[in-house]
Amino acid sequence: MIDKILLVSLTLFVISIAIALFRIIKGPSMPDRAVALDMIGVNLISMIAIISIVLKTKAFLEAILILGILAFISTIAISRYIERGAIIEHKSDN
Amino acid sequence: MKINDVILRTISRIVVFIILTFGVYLFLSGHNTPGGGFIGGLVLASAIILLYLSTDLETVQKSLPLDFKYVAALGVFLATSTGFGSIIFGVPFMSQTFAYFDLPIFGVTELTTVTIFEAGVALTVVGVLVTIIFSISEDGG
Amino acid sequence: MFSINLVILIPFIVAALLPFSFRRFKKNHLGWFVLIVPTVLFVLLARLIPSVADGKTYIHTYEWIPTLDFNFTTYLDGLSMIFALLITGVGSLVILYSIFYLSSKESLQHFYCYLLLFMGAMLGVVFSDNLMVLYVFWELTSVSSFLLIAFWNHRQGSRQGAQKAMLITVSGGIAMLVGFIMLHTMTGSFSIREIIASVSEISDHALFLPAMILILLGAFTKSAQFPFHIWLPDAMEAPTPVSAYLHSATMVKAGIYLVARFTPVFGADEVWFWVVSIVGMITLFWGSFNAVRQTDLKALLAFSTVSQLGLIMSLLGLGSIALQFGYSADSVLYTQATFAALFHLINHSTFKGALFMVVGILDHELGTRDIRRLGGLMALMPFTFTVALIGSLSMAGLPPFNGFLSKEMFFAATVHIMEVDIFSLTSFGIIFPVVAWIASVLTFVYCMIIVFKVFLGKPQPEKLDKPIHEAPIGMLISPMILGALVVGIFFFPNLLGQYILQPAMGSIYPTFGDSAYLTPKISAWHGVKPELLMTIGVIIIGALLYKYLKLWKPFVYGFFPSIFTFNSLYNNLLASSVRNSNIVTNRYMNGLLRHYLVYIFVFFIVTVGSYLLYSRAFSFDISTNASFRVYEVCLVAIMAAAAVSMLFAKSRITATLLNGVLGYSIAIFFVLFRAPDLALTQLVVESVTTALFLLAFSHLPDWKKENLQTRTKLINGIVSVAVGLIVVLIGLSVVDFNQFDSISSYFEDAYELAGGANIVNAILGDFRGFDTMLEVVVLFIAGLGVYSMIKLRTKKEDENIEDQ
Amino acid sequence: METLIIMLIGILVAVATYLILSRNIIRIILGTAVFSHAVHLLILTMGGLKQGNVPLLKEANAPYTDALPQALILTAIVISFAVTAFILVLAYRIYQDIGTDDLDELRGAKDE
Amino acid sequence: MNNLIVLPLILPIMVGVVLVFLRPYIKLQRVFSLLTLIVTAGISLLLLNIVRTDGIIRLDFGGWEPPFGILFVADSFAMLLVLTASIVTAICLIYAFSSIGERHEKMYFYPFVLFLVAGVNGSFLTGDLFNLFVCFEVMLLASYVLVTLGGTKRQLREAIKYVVINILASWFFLVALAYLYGTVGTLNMAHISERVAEAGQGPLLTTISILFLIVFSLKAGLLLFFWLPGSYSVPPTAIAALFGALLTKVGIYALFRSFTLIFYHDTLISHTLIGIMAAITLIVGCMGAIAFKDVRLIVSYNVVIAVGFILIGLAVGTETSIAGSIYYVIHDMIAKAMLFLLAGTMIYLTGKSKIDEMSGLIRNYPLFGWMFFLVTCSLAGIPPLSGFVGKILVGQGAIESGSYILLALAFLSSIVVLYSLLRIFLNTIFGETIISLEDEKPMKMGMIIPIVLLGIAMISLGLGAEFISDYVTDAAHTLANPSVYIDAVMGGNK
Amino acid sequence: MSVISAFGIIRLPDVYTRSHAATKSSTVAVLLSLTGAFIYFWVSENLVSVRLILGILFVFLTAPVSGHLLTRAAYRSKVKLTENSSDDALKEVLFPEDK
Repeated sequence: MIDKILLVSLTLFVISIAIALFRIIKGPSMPDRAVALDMIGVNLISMIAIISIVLKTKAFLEAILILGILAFISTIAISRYIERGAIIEHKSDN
Repeated sequence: MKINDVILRTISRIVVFIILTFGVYLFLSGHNTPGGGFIGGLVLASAIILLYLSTDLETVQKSLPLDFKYVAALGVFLATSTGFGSIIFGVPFMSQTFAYFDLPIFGVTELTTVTIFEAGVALTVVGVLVTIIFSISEDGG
Repeated sequence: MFSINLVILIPFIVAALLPFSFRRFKKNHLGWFVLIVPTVLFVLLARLIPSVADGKTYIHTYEWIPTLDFNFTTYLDGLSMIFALLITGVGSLVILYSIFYLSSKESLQHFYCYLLLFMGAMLGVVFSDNLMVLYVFWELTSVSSFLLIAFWNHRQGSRQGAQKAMLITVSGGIAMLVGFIMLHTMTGSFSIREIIASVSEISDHALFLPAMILILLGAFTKSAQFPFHIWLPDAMEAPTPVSAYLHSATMVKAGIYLVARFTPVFGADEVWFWVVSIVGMITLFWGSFNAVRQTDLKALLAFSTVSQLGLIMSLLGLGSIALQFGYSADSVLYTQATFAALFHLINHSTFKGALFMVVGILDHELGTRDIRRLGGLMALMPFTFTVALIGSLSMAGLPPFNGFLSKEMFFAATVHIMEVDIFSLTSFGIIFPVVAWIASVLTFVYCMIIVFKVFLGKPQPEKLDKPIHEAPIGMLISPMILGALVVGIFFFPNLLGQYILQPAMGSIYPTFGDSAYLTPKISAWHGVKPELLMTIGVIIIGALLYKYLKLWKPFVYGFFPSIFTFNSLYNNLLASSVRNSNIVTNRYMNGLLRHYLVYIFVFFIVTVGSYLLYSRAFSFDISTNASFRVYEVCLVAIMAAAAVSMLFAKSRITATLLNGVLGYSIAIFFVLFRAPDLALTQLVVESVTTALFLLAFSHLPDWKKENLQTRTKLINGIVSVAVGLIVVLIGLSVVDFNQFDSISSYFEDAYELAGGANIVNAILGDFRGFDTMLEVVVLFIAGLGVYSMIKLRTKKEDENIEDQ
Repeated sequence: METLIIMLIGILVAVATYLILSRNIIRIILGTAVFSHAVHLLILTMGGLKQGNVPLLKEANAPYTDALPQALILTAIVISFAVTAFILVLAYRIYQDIGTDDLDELRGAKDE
Repeated sequence: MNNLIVLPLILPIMVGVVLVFLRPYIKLQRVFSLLTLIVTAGISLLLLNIVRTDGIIRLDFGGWEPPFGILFVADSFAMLLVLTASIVTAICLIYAFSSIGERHEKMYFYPFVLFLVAGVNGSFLTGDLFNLFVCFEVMLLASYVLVTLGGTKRQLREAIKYVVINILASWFFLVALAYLYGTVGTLNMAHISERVAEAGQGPLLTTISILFLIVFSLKAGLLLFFWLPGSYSVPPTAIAALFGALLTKVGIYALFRSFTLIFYHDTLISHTLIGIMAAITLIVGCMGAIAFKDVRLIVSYNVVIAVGFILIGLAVGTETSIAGSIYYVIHDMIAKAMLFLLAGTMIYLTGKSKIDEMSGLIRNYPLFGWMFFLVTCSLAGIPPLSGFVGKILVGQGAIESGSYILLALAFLSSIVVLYSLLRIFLNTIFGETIISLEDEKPMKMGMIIPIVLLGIAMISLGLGAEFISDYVTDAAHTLANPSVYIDAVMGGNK
Repeated sequence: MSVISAFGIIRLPDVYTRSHAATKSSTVAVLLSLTGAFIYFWVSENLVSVRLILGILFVFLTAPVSGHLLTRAAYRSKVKLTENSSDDALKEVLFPEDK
């Protein structure tokens, strides 16, 4: 039972990633894509969580945390880029 | 055009410390669970990058007055010299040793020369990553 | 004990000292100092003549590279003695001559250094028993002659001539080297003596013929045989002492030496006989034919040298037929051709040396060598004229000069050869005396040109830049000595025959027993025989032809416009190869990275793909695969979609993000495939890479739409699909190939071995820690490299020189 | 599963090849990046998929999956990262100094 | 076990890292880097002699026995190359002292050179296929940096091509490696060889071997040399000389190693292919060498020719021809370094790079001119200079095995080499001088000394071929009999 | 517990149509599934995973921030790129800017 549910949920996550991917490809605007990427990252976190349940291992818990961190950092980076063109800036620019 | 980054900065301050802790944890636990010097280094580096992102170049430079090239060089030096050490002891190059110690607080702890090696790796990764990013952004200014 | 090796080395040693010590001598004394070397050597060698004449040989070996059987073995026998005497003897005279010829303003230390180098190399060639050492010296003669010819290297002509000589002789040398190596493969030895001893075993070998041809190529190029003779006239750009030395007595004779030396090895073969004699004959004719048309005296002499060398060569070829018959009373008759060759060799050195020196005197004193500007010098330069007359008449084959003797023997040999009934000589043999006779007629004509046009007739001082006057006595000494020899040999030929030629014959025909039988008595008069009639014919027809030169010369030579000469062939070959190479190379090395990559991919597709199909290496079995789930298929589909859509991404950010998606999805696969460390690393690295891309983007332009032609797109598409396909095919086959277990089960004891529970990390940190260490180094280099690439910029002024 | 992944690798390689054959530097760099992804997957696949547990001795029981390819990939990832970083900066410098990101304009002066 | 083996790799790396800290002290950097290379050369000489007396030695890193750990294997072939590489690099460094300029020196020029050497030495020594990849990368990254160091437009332009092609080659390397691991499940070269022998080199393994052939050919410049002429002609002279001497040799080494140790069973396909590739390389290289007037390009194409020549020794595949190739590799490293230094100096002295724009240098710089003549003769294989022994042995091997076409091409190529270099020599060194006394740049001692040193090395290598012939014979023997190597690696711990 | 997580996930696809909402809902999904995993390990292996708690905390902390940043970025970039076809939700953001 649980296995089935996990499987279904995994599939659903994959589908949502696919939709997000469609958004990235299609656009139409840059923020759309960024949002979609962010979403993919977040979906991946869930997927890893579920997979580690499936595989019955704790080995991937670090990955979850890292993915969380990175999703955050890359989202910031991308938004910075969209916003300002450069992702790290000098004080003097301001 | 000044962009108000208060939210970001506030949250970064907390997050950076989480990341740093996590990085150190990854680095230390690498021998038995996923992690290790390389990933640890990467995570540490990303913490620093987050600092750069949330503030600006000069601020970080002020708070972290390090030349990261030297950090990287130090890392490489550490990594190679653990190998080199074994030459002095007359065992094959890169021989690693390990021993278990029963330390009061941590329980049975393993101390290995690999840790030094991994520390070297981590330092290099941090140093190189920051150097690269720093050079590009500094130049682009 | 006296060692021949030393004889070879002395010139080299002195040559090496010269550049350092020349300042100690007052400039003009340098030549005197150098003169000691060949003279001493000559005397040393001459002292050995009697013992060599008794059939004694001297062998000395110094080890050079014994592992490879390259040993510095010298071998002094009759044959090498002749050449060594010529080299040192003529060498002394030439140096003596050059002391007066070259002004002390020239860089004499260089000149003498090259000359000694050359002399040493020549001695090395004739004394070496080891083929490789012989080759060493052989190439050294090419190099040193290159330097000598290019001595006046500020002249365009000198450089061209030197280049031509070097290219042709070195090419020949390389061919010869291959021949030597083949000989070594056949016999297992580099020693000429040993090869000669084992000749019976190799004559059926498949390599025998190629080796012979290749060695002959070497000999022919060096001896300026047709069609390789073209370098010799151009080499006349050298200072005259050099021409006198190189082109009368030494360098060009190296080829002759080689042919003579190898006659015992190859001589019994039909091909050898035909090739050597026919090439010699053609050269003989072609050289004399061209000599007549020359107006530059030196060029005339050059072609005459070519012609005379052809003569000697063909004689050697004719003489080799004796080996067909083995030793018998009949065959001795044929060895006379060889004898004549050796005899003429010496004679040629004497009279040609003299003639070159005479031309040098003219050039030096009058400033020109153009026949059309000279004339009537007889009265004004009596000594020069005498020497020239002796030389020319000897060359023309008139008594009482030594040329007459050898020319007679030459005619005799060609007549004898007609009577041999092997090699279908009965039907073709007639060509030898005919060609020989025609060539001799032409030889007679150009000899007359030298004598009459230059020295007789009206003086033409108005065409000269300098007043006509006799040369200083020092300059005349050498040619006069040679002239005296020309006459002397005519009167006492048998002295030469007995002491010098006879032992040499013994070396050429080692199987023929006592060499005394091989040595005929040379006499000026031996009754009215065909050869005498031929000589008389030569004189009569030659005289007639000379008289009516103006009538037939333009007519005959008009048939041969210079376009069709080998010379222009050579020039065109070089020029067109340069041009075509340029076109071809520029065509494919066009600086377009895409093209290079296409070449590489296509090569990959062609080799790997075709082999894959040809060998049926492809095998495929799905049953061994691990199972898969629906969501995994979906993931694969997502990745594929992401990848493909990267191709059509409108903006770089989209593409980069898609790349990020790819990276993240791969991380998921790593998770699925139970690789936690990988997943972690992949995630972080992917993010950092994406960040880097974004960082760099802020400094890069947004990308333009690629305006590729459909054809380009098509090619790209086909190439990429093919590459992908091949990777898939091999991959599937590899998965199906399940023969071995991986070594990694060993690492499962990681905790005991390395104290780590994380196998991957134990491998990284310990089992394969070395990789990790280097990987860190790689990373470090990249970081440092990025830093210095950004920081270090060229200043504008540096750019100018580099970037033109 | 292996077959599936190898197909995927094939697609990735084809895409990478196509990208590398472009004129734009960024596309080329992306191409190399995609290529590196494909290679990493390939190494993993060649080591065998899903044939054991996570290679962590304390957390799982034998049999373990082949750990060696994982270690190799880790090294390869780092190297590919280093290389990508370097070439990106190179592209950036080229644009700064020569002012183009189009390789057709980087042919170089022909000799003669 | 002998920890000395690792020193040729680790010493340059460690010193290189230390030099990063010594950035402002250029003098110190010079001394250190030169000293390192001299020490490395000394160590390799020592090792070479140990190998001769004791046979192949190996060092298992961390004490992990093969095939599990990584190991360095020192056989004569590897040590000879390491020795030559160290010496040549040291000499190029001396040249760099006076030519490279302070700005480069401050930008970590010396560390990069040391890393390059480390990568090269590592590639020669390693006995592990993946480690070979890593060593390649160390070398390549250092070379990427060195190509771009200075950042002139031409450098950047050619660097991108160089880098992209080499990255591609690296990924192909990994692809091939993955396949090989998938089939034989091991990475140690000797172990791979054992397993390949066990399985019989079937079609699949041969396919993989062709993949390796392509990969190493890309590095060696065998047929797929498109990156070579451009990238060799742009960097500063000392760097170009290093490249000319070292980079392709690593690929050549890898080709030799892999096709004599691992894939030696089915020689029909692979060696024929190598032969064809070598032949085409020779032809194309020859055309390139005479096609251009730019000295740097002529010289670069000469590298291509040499690669073709050396690989003919492998294609022929007899012990003699391999010995010849080894001689020739050593000779080529020295001669190419010298040639590049000469070409660079020529450009430095005249400020021009086309041969018809220069003339008469011998009047201004006689020693320089003679050195050029020396290298011309040596490369054309004129005895008794260094090129000659190798040439003869390769020819001998080709004759023994009846590969006459290769033989002909190999020997014809040396005529083209001679022609291409004579063209330079006659046009630039000989002839009327174009530099007046006032304009004459003084020849720096630091430039001419390394050239002369290389010249001396070249002469002594030719005359004293006997001194290395033991080593070369031993190296060729090991290559021709893979079991020697395998036994040394797999047969217990020494 | 897995039902809860599944519930969170099923919600996702149909919520996607509005781009900004995506962040919020997916965050919820993540939190739910992480909690699910946490509970799973707690129940099955009796292990309180610090890392998972940390992860939950982290996502909880950062998701709003990143959402905020993205929205603002969208806002700002829209200001710069005026003529861009976009859907309704974005048009609201497009009012005249002070610049």
